[in-house]
Amino acid sequence: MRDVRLLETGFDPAAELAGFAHAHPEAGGIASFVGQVRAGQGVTALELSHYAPLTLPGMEQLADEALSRFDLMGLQLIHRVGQMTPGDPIVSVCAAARHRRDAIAAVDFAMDHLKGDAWFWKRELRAGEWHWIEPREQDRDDLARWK
Amino acid sequence: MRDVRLLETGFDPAAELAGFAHAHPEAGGIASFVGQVRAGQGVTALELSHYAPLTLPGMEQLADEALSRFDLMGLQLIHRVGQMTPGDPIVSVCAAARHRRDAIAAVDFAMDHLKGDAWFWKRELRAGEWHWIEPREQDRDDLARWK
Amino acid sequence: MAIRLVFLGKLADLAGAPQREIATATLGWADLLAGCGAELGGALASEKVRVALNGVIVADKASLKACDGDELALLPPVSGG
Amino acid sequence: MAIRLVFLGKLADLAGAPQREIATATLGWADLLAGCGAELGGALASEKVRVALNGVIVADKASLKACDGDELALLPPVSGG
Repeated sequence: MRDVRLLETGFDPAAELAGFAHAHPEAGGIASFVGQVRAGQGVTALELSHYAPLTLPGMEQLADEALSRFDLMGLQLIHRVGQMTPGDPIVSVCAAARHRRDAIAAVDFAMDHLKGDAWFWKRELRAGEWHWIEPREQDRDDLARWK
Repeated sequence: MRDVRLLETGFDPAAELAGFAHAHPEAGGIASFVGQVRAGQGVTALELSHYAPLTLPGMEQLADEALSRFDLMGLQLIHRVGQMTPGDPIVSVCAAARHRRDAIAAVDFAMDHLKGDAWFWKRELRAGEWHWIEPREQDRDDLARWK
Repeated sequence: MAIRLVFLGKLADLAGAPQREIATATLGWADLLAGCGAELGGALASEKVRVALNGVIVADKASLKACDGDELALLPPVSGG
Repeated sequence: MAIRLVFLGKLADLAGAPQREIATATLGWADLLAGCGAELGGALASEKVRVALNGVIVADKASLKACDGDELALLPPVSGG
Protein backbone atom coordinates (compact mmCIF):
# COMPACT_ATOMS: atom_id res chain seq x y z
CA MET A 1 0.00 0.00 0.00
CA ARG A 2 1.36 3.40 -1.04
CA ASP A 3 -0.61 6.25 0.47
CA VAL A 4 0.63 9.79 -0.22
CA ARG A 5 -1.45 12.79 0.78
CA LEU A 6 -1.14 16.55 0.93
CA LEU A 7 -3.80 17.91 3.27
CA GLU A 8 -5.28 21.40 3.58
CA THR A 9 -6.98 20.56 6.88
CA GLY A 10 -6.09 18.83 10.15
CA PHE A 11 -5.63 15.08 10.54
CA ASP A 12 -5.28 12.54 13.33
CA PRO A 13 -1.89 10.76 13.12
CA ALA A 14 -2.87 8.06 15.62
CA ALA A 15 -5.97 7.19 13.61
CA GLU A 16 -3.88 7.14 10.41
CA LEU A 17 -1.36 4.81 12.08
CA ALA A 18 -4.16 2.54 13.28
CA GLY A 19 -5.64 2.32 9.79
CA PHE A 20 -2.25 1.73 8.22
CA ALA A 21 -1.38 -1.02 10.74
CA HIS A 22 -4.76 -2.64 10.15
CA ALA A 23 -4.04 -2.70 6.41
CA HIS A 24 -0.73 -4.56 6.98
CA PRO A 25 -1.41 -7.59 9.20
CA GLU A 26 1.42 -9.47 7.45
CA ALA A 27 4.02 -6.91 8.56
CA GLY A 28 6.20 -7.66 11.55
CA GLY A 29 6.47 -4.02 12.45
CA ILE A 30 5.40 -0.51 11.71
CA ALA A 31 7.64 2.48 12.28
CA SER A 32 6.28 5.98 12.29
CA PHE A 33 7.21 9.58 12.83
CA VAL A 34 4.89 12.47 13.54
CA GLY A 35 6.12 16.05 13.36
CA GLN A 36 4.02 18.60 15.17
CA VAL A 37 3.96 22.33 15.79
CA ARG A 38 5.95 22.84 18.98
CA ALA A 39 4.22 24.48 21.89
CA GLY A 40 6.26 27.14 23.69
CA GLN A 41 9.02 29.42 22.32
CA GLY A 42 6.34 32.06 21.63
CA VAL A 43 5.12 30.53 18.38
CA THR A 44 1.38 31.13 18.03
CA ALA A 45 0.92 29.81 14.48
CA LEU A 46 2.83 28.05 11.74
CA GLU A 47 2.08 28.20 8.04
CA LEU A 48 3.28 25.84 5.36
CA SER A 49 3.01 26.84 1.74
CA HIS A 50 3.69 24.63 -1.25
CA TYR A 51 3.73 24.75 -5.05
CA ALA A 52 1.01 22.43 -6.30
CA PRO A 53 2.62 21.38 -9.62
CA LEU A 54 5.71 20.12 -7.74
CA THR A 55 4.85 19.25 -4.16
CA LEU A 56 2.55 16.22 -4.37
CA PRO A 57 4.37 14.71 -7.39
CA GLY A 58 7.62 15.12 -5.44
CA MET A 59 6.13 13.32 -2.44
CA GLU A 60 4.95 10.49 -4.69
CA GLN A 61 8.42 10.18 -6.19
CA LEU A 62 9.91 10.12 -2.69
CA ALA A 63 7.54 7.31 -1.72
CA ASP A 64 8.59 5.34 -4.79
CA GLU A 65 12.26 5.84 -3.93
CA ALA A 66 11.72 4.63 -0.37
CA LEU A 67 9.73 1.61 -1.58
CA SER A 68 12.51 0.63 -3.97
CA ARG A 69 15.31 1.32 -1.50
CA PHE A 70 13.93 -0.56 1.52
CA ASP A 71 12.14 -3.89 1.86
CA LEU A 72 8.70 -2.49 2.71
CA MET A 73 5.15 -3.78 2.63
CA GLY A 74 3.64 -0.32 2.68
CA LEU A 75 4.41 3.36 3.10
CA GLN A 76 2.23 6.29 4.09
CA LEU A 77 3.30 9.94 3.73
CA ILE A 78 0.93 12.63 4.92
CA HIS A 79 1.89 16.32 4.96
CA ARG A 80 -0.15 19.33 5.99
CA VAL A 81 -0.15 22.68 4.25
CA GLY A 82 -1.87 25.86 5.39
CA GLN A 83 -2.03 27.39 8.83
CA MET A 84 -1.59 25.37 12.02
CA THR A 85 -1.39 26.07 15.74
CA PRO A 86 0.84 24.55 18.46
CA GLY A 87 0.20 20.84 18.96
CA ASP A 88 -1.16 20.36 15.44
CA PRO A 89 0.44 17.56 13.42
CA ILE A 90 2.43 18.74 10.38
CA VAL A 91 3.69 15.50 8.92
CA SER A 92 3.23 11.79 9.48
CA VAL A 93 5.25 8.95 7.95
CA CYS A 94 4.43 5.27 8.52
CA ALA A 95 6.35 2.32 7.08
CA ALA A 96 5.39 -1.35 7.37
CA ALA A 97 8.02 -4.05 6.87
CA ARG A 98 8.73 -7.65 7.60
CA HIS A 99 11.76 -6.61 9.65
CA ARG A 100 11.96 -3.56 11.84
CA ARG A 101 15.22 -2.09 10.54
CA ASP A 102 13.73 -1.56 7.09
CA ALA A 103 10.70 0.18 8.55
CA ILE A 104 12.75 2.46 10.81
CA ALA A 105 15.27 3.31 8.08
CA ALA A 106 12.48 4.12 5.61
CA VAL A 107 10.90 6.55 8.06
CA ASP A 108 14.30 8.15 8.69
CA PHE A 109 14.91 8.44 4.91
CA ALA A 110 11.46 9.85 4.16
CA MET A 111 11.63 12.42 6.96
CA ASP A 112 15.08 13.67 5.90
CA HIS A 113 13.75 14.18 2.40
CA LEU A 114 10.45 15.76 3.44
CA LYS A 115 12.44 18.13 5.62
CA GLY A 116 15.21 19.05 3.23
CA ASP A 117 14.19 18.03 -0.27
CA ALA A 118 10.45 18.55 -0.67
CA TRP A 119 8.65 21.64 -1.93
CA PHE A 120 7.46 23.23 1.30
CA TRP A 121 8.08 26.63 2.81
CA LYS A 122 7.44 27.29 6.47
CA ARG A 123 6.90 30.42 8.47
CA GLU A 124 6.10 31.03 12.12
CA LEU A 125 4.01 33.71 13.79
CA ARG A 126 5.84 35.09 16.83
CA ALA A 127 4.64 38.20 18.70
CA GLY A 128 2.30 39.03 15.84
CA GLU A 129 5.00 38.86 13.13
CA TRP A 130 5.62 36.16 10.55
CA HIS A 131 9.17 34.80 10.24
CA TRP A 132 10.29 32.50 7.43
CA ILE A 133 12.13 29.41 8.63
CA GLU A 134 15.48 28.90 6.92
CA PRO A 135 16.76 25.38 6.31
CA ARG A 136 19.16 24.22 9.03
CA GLU A 137 22.71 23.08 8.26
CA GLN A 138 21.77 19.87 10.10
CA ASP A 139 18.99 19.20 7.58
CA ARG A 140 21.51 19.31 4.73
CA ASP A 141 23.84 16.96 6.61
CA ASP A 142 20.96 14.57 7.34
CA LEU A 143 20.05 14.49 3.68
CA ALA A 144 23.65 13.91 2.59
CA ARG A 145 23.68 10.59 4.48
CA TRP A 146 21.52 9.01 1.77
CA LYS A 147 23.51 10.13 -1.31
CA MET B 1 7.74 11.42 30.90
CA ARG B 2 9.09 7.88 31.31
CA ASP B 3 6.40 5.25 30.89
CA VAL B 4 7.49 1.59 31.03
CA ARG B 5 4.92 -1.18 31.11
CA LEU B 6 4.80 -4.97 30.91
CA LEU B 7 1.26 -6.03 30.02
CA GLU B 8 -0.51 -9.35 30.46
CA THR B 9 -3.39 -8.28 28.23
CA GLY B 10 -3.86 -6.59 24.87
CA PHE B 11 -3.30 -2.89 24.23
CA ASP B 12 -3.98 -0.32 21.52
CA PRO B 13 -0.70 1.13 20.18
CA ALA B 14 -2.44 3.96 18.31
CA ALA B 15 -4.24 5.07 21.46
CA GLU B 16 -0.96 4.86 23.41
CA LEU B 17 0.76 6.98 20.75
CA ALA B 18 -2.07 9.52 20.86
CA GLY B 19 -1.83 9.79 24.65
CA PHE B 20 1.95 10.05 24.53
CA ALA B 21 1.86 12.76 21.84
CA HIS B 22 -0.77 14.67 23.82
CA ALA B 23 1.52 14.58 26.87
CA HIS B 24 4.40 16.15 24.86
CA PRO B 25 3.09 19.26 23.11
CA GLU B 26 6.55 20.85 23.39
CA ALA B 27 8.17 18.10 21.31
CA GLY B 28 8.89 18.71 17.65
CA GLY B 29 8.37 15.10 16.81
CA ILE B 30 7.44 11.68 18.02
CA ALA B 31 8.93 8.51 16.57
CA SER B 32 7.38 5.14 17.23
CA PHE B 33 7.66 1.49 16.41
CA VAL B 34 5.00 -1.16 16.86
CA GLY B 35 5.87 -4.84 16.55
CA GLN B 36 2.95 -7.15 15.91
CA VAL B 37 2.30 -10.86 15.47
CA ARG B 38 2.63 -11.48 11.73
CA ALA B 39 -0.34 -12.90 9.91
CA GLY B 40 0.45 -15.71 7.47
CA GLN B 41 3.32 -18.25 7.54
CA GLY B 42 1.02 -20.64 9.37
CA VAL B 43 1.47 -19.08 12.81
CA THR B 44 -1.78 -19.34 14.77
CA ALA B 45 -0.51 -18.07 18.12
CA LEU B 46 2.56 -16.54 19.71
CA GLU B 47 3.49 -16.69 23.37
CA LEU B 48 5.96 -14.53 25.20
CA SER B 49 7.23 -15.56 28.59
CA HIS B 50 9.35 -13.48 30.94
CA TYR B 51 11.04 -13.69 34.33
CA ALA B 52 9.39 -11.17 36.60
CA PRO B 53 12.37 -10.33 38.83
CA LEU B 54 14.42 -9.32 35.77
CA THR B 55 12.15 -8.29 32.92
CA LEU B 56 10.46 -5.07 34.05
CA PRO B 57 13.55 -3.80 35.94
CA GLY B 58 15.56 -4.47 32.75
CA MET B 59 13.07 -2.46 30.68
CA GLU B 60 13.27 0.40 33.17
CA GLN B 61 17.05 0.37 32.98
CA LEU B 62 16.85 0.37 29.18
CA ALA B 63 14.55 3.41 29.29
CA ASP B 64 17.01 5.22 31.55
CA GLU B 65 19.87 4.40 29.17
CA ALA B 66 17.93 5.73 26.18
CA LEU B 67 16.96 8.89 28.08
CA SER B 68 20.60 9.56 28.99
CA ARG B 69 21.95 8.67 25.54
CA PHE B 70 19.55 10.74 23.41
CA ASP B 71 18.10 14.22 23.81
CA LEU B 72 14.53 13.16 24.60
CA MET B 73 11.50 14.75 26.20
CA GLY B 74 9.82 11.44 26.89
CA LEU B 75 9.99 7.73 26.24
CA GLN B 76 7.35 5.03 26.38
CA LEU B 77 8.14 1.29 26.32
CA ILE B 78 5.25 -1.17 26.34
CA HIS B 79 5.76 -4.92 25.98
CA ARG B 80 3.21 -7.70 26.02
CA VAL B 81 3.67 -11.09 27.64
CA GLY B 82 1.34 -14.08 27.44
CA GLN B 83 -0.44 -15.51 24.45
CA MET B 84 -1.26 -13.47 21.34
CA THR B 85 -2.79 -14.09 17.93
CA PRO B 86 -1.84 -12.73 14.48
CA GLY B 87 -2.30 -8.98 14.23
CA ASP B 88 -1.94 -8.44 17.98
CA PRO B 89 0.63 -5.84 19.04
CA ILE B 90 3.64 -7.26 20.92
CA VAL B 91 5.70 -4.17 21.60
CA SER B 92 5.39 -0.42 21.23
CA VAL B 93 8.10 2.18 21.64
CA CYS B 94 7.47 5.94 21.41
CA ALA B 95 10.08 8.66 21.80
CA ALA B 96 9.42 12.40 21.90
CA ALA B 97 12.21 14.85 21.13
CA ARG B 98 12.86 18.38 20.08
CA HIS B 99 14.59 17.13 16.93
CA ARG B 100 13.52 14.11 14.94
CA ARG B 101 16.87 12.33 14.71
CA ASP B 102 17.02 11.87 18.48
CA ALA B 103 13.49 10.44 18.53
CA ILE B 104 14.13 8.03 15.65
CA ALA B 105 17.51 6.89 17.01
CA ALA B 106 16.04 6.30 20.47
CA VAL B 107 13.32 4.06 19.01
CA ASP B 108 15.93 2.16 17.00
CA PHE B 109 18.12 1.75 20.12
CA ALA B 110 15.24 0.65 22.34
CA MET B 111 13.93 -1.87 19.81
CA ASP B 112 17.36 -3.44 19.26
CA HIS B 113 17.68 -3.91 23.02
CA LEU B 114 14.13 -5.16 23.56
CA LYS B 115 14.74 -7.67 20.79
CA GLY B 116 18.18 -8.88 21.71
CA ASP B 117 18.90 -7.84 25.28
CA ALA B 118 15.69 -8.04 27.31
CA TRP B 119 14.35 -10.96 29.31
CA PHE B 120 11.74 -12.38 26.96
CA TRP B 121 11.31 -15.81 25.40
CA LYS B 122 9.07 -16.30 22.41
CA ARG B 123 7.44 -19.36 20.92
CA GLU B 124 5.06 -19.80 18.00
CA LEU B 125 2.21 -22.23 17.49
CA ARG B 126 2.38 -23.71 13.96
CA ALA B 127 0.22 -26.67 12.90
CA GLY B 128 -0.69 -27.33 16.49
CA GLU B 129 2.92 -27.47 17.74
CA TRP B 130 4.85 -24.91 19.74
CA HIS B 131 8.28 -23.87 18.41
CA TRP B 132 10.71 -21.76 20.41
CA ILE B 133 12.12 -18.81 18.46
CA GLU B 134 15.90 -18.65 18.50
CA PRO B 135 17.63 -15.27 18.42
CA ARG B 136 18.69 -14.27 14.91
CA GLU B 137 22.30 -13.46 14.02
CA GLN B 138 20.94 -10.15 12.71
CA ASP B 139 19.61 -9.27 16.18
CA ARG B 140 23.10 -9.68 17.63
CA ASP B 141 24.58 -7.51 14.87
CA ASP B 142 21.90 -4.84 15.42
CA LEU B 143 22.71 -4.76 19.12
CA ALA B 144 26.45 -4.54 18.49
CA ARG B 145 25.95 -1.20 16.71
CA TRP B 146 25.37 0.52 20.05
CA LYS B 147 28.38 -0.84 21.97
CA MET C 1 0.31 38.08 -24.15
CA ALA C 2 1.53 37.30 -20.65
CA ILE C 3 3.84 35.13 -18.58
CA ARG C 4 2.81 34.33 -15.02
CA LEU C 5 5.42 34.49 -12.26
CA VAL C 6 4.76 32.58 -9.03
CA PHE C 7 6.80 33.52 -5.97
CA LEU C 8 7.17 30.96 -3.19
CA GLY C 9 8.21 31.37 0.43
CA LYS C 10 9.86 34.63 1.36
CA LEU C 11 10.16 35.62 -2.30
CA ALA C 12 6.41 36.29 -2.19
CA ASP C 13 7.00 38.82 0.59
CA LEU C 14 9.75 40.54 -1.43
CA ALA C 15 7.56 40.55 -4.55
CA GLY C 16 4.65 41.96 -2.55
CA ALA C 17 2.32 39.26 -3.92
CA PRO C 18 2.44 35.53 -4.57
CA GLN C 19 1.90 36.01 -8.29
CA ARG C 20 2.63 38.56 -10.98
CA GLU C 21 1.79 38.70 -14.69
CA ILE C 22 4.34 40.06 -17.14
CA ALA C 23 3.00 41.28 -20.46
CA THR C 24 5.64 39.92 -22.79
CA ALA C 25 5.93 37.27 -25.48
CA THR C 26 9.18 35.76 -24.24
CA LEU C 27 11.29 36.04 -21.09
CA GLY C 28 14.85 34.95 -20.34
CA TRP C 29 16.56 34.71 -16.93
CA ALA C 30 18.56 37.93 -17.31
CA ASP C 31 15.42 39.82 -18.42
CA LEU C 32 13.57 38.51 -15.40
CA LEU C 33 16.25 39.59 -12.90
CA ALA C 34 16.55 43.02 -14.51
CA GLY C 35 12.80 43.52 -14.53
CA CYS C 36 12.33 42.70 -10.87
CA GLY C 37 14.28 45.62 -9.42
CA ALA C 38 17.27 45.60 -7.09
CA GLU C 39 15.85 43.91 -3.98
CA LEU C 40 13.75 41.14 -5.49
CA GLY C 41 16.14 40.71 -8.44
CA GLY C 42 19.04 40.39 -6.04
CA ALA C 43 17.25 37.71 -4.03
CA LEU C 44 16.32 35.82 -7.20
CA ALA C 45 19.93 35.94 -8.38
CA SER C 46 21.00 33.61 -5.55
CA GLU C 47 22.17 30.24 -6.83
CA LYS C 48 19.96 28.69 -4.14
CA VAL C 49 16.83 29.92 -5.91
CA ARG C 50 15.46 27.33 -8.29
CA VAL C 51 13.05 27.85 -11.15
CA ALA C 52 10.25 25.71 -12.52
CA LEU C 53 8.80 26.29 -15.98
CA ASN C 54 5.26 24.91 -16.20
CA GLY C 55 5.94 22.60 -13.27
CA VAL C 56 9.32 21.31 -14.45
CA ILE C 57 12.55 22.32 -12.73
CA VAL C 58 14.88 24.23 -15.07
CA ALA C 59 18.35 22.69 -14.87
CA ASP C 60 20.19 25.69 -16.35
CA LYS C 61 18.57 28.98 -15.39
CA ALA C 62 20.77 30.97 -17.78
CA SER C 63 19.22 29.17 -20.75
CA LEU C 64 15.65 29.71 -19.57
CA LYS C 65 13.20 30.92 -22.19
CA ALA C 66 9.59 31.37 -21.10
CA CYS C 67 6.85 32.13 -23.65
CA ASP C 68 3.37 33.57 -23.66
CA GLY C 69 1.06 31.51 -21.42
CA ASP C 70 3.89 29.91 -19.44
CA GLU C 71 4.03 29.76 -15.66
CA LEU C 72 7.41 30.43 -14.08
CA ALA C 73 7.79 29.51 -10.38
CA LEU C 74 10.58 31.02 -8.29
CA LEU C 75 11.55 28.62 -5.50
CA PRO C 76 13.77 29.61 -2.56
CA PRO C 77 15.40 26.97 -0.30
CA VAL C 78 12.77 24.70 1.18
CA SER C 79 11.94 24.11 4.86
CA GLY C 80 9.34 21.40 5.19
CA GLY C 81 8.54 18.65 7.64
CA MET D 1 15.24 -27.10 53.24
CA ALA D 2 14.82 -26.34 49.54
CA ILE D 3 16.15 -24.32 46.63
CA ARG D 4 13.74 -23.35 43.88
CA LEU D 5 14.85 -23.70 40.25
CA VAL D 6 13.00 -21.64 37.61
CA PHE D 7 13.41 -22.73 33.99
CA LEU D 8 12.74 -20.15 31.27
CA GLY D 9 12.02 -20.59 27.57
CA LYS D 10 12.79 -23.96 26.09
CA LEU D 11 14.58 -25.04 29.28
CA ALA D 12 11.12 -25.37 30.84
CA ASP D 13 10.21 -27.91 28.14
CA LEU D 14 13.39 -29.88 28.78
CA ALA D 15 12.82 -29.76 32.54
CA GLY D 16 9.21 -30.87 32.06
CA ALA D 17 7.97 -27.99 34.25
CA PRO D 18 8.70 -24.29 34.69
CA GLN D 19 9.80 -24.80 38.29
CA ARG D 20 11.42 -27.46 40.43
CA GLU D 21 12.29 -27.61 44.13
CA ILE D 22 15.50 -29.24 45.21
CA ALA D 23 15.68 -30.40 48.81
CA THR D 24 19.18 -29.36 49.74
CA ALA D 25 20.87 -26.82 51.94
CA THR D 26 23.37 -25.56 49.37
CA LEU D 27 23.83 -25.97 45.64
CA GLY D 28 26.78 -25.16 43.37
CA TRP D 29 26.82 -25.02 39.57
CA ALA D 30 28.50 -28.44 39.09
CA ASP D 31 26.00 -30.05 41.51
CA LEU D 32 23.14 -28.52 39.58
CA LEU D 33 24.34 -29.76 36.18
CA ALA D 34 25.03 -33.25 37.56
CA GLY D 35 21.64 -33.43 39.24
CA CYS D 36 19.66 -32.45 36.14
CA GLY D 37 20.51 -35.50 34.03
CA ALA D 38 22.14 -35.69 30.62
CA GLU D 39 19.68 -33.83 28.42
CA LEU D 40 18.71 -30.90 30.67
CA GLY D 41 22.17 -30.75 32.26
CA GLY D 42 23.74 -30.65 28.80
CA ALA D 43 21.49 -27.77 27.74
CA LEU D 44 22.23 -25.87 30.96
CA ALA D 45 25.97 -26.33 30.43
CA SER D 46 25.89 -24.04 27.36
CA GLU D 47 27.81 -20.84 27.93
CA LYS D 48 24.79 -19.03 26.46
CA VAL D 49 22.66 -20.02 29.44
CA ARG D 50 22.72 -17.37 32.14
CA VAL D 51 21.78 -17.74 35.77
CA ALA D 52 20.08 -15.38 38.19
CA LEU D 53 20.24 -15.92 41.94
CA ASN D 54 17.31 -14.23 43.68
CA GLY D 55 16.84 -11.93 40.68
CA VAL D 56 20.49 -10.96 40.24
CA ILE D 57 22.53 -12.23 37.29
CA VAL D 58 25.46 -14.38 38.40
CA ALA D 59 28.62 -13.17 36.66
CA ASP D 60 30.64 -16.36 37.24
CA LYS D 61 28.47 -19.46 37.18
CA ALA D 62 31.29 -21.70 38.41
CA SER D 63 31.39 -19.83 41.69
CA LEU D 64 27.62 -19.99 42.22
CA LYS D 65 26.47 -21.07 45.68
CA ALA D 66 22.75 -21.16 46.30
CA CYS D 67 21.37 -21.72 49.79
CA ASP D 68 18.13 -22.87 51.37
CA GLY D 69 15.26 -20.55 50.34
CA ASP D 70 17.07 -19.14 47.29
CA GLU D 71 15.54 -18.93 43.83
CA LEU D 72 17.79 -19.86 40.94
CA ALA D 73 16.59 -18.92 37.43
CA LEU D 74 18.03 -20.60 34.34
CA LEU D 75 17.89 -18.24 31.38
CA PRO D 76 18.49 -19.39 27.79
CA PRO D 77 19.19 -16.86 24.99
CA VAL D 78 16.39 -14.31 24.75
CA SER D 79 14.10 -13.60 21.79
CA GLY D 80 11.84 -10.66 22.60
CA GLY D 81 10.35 -7.77 20.67
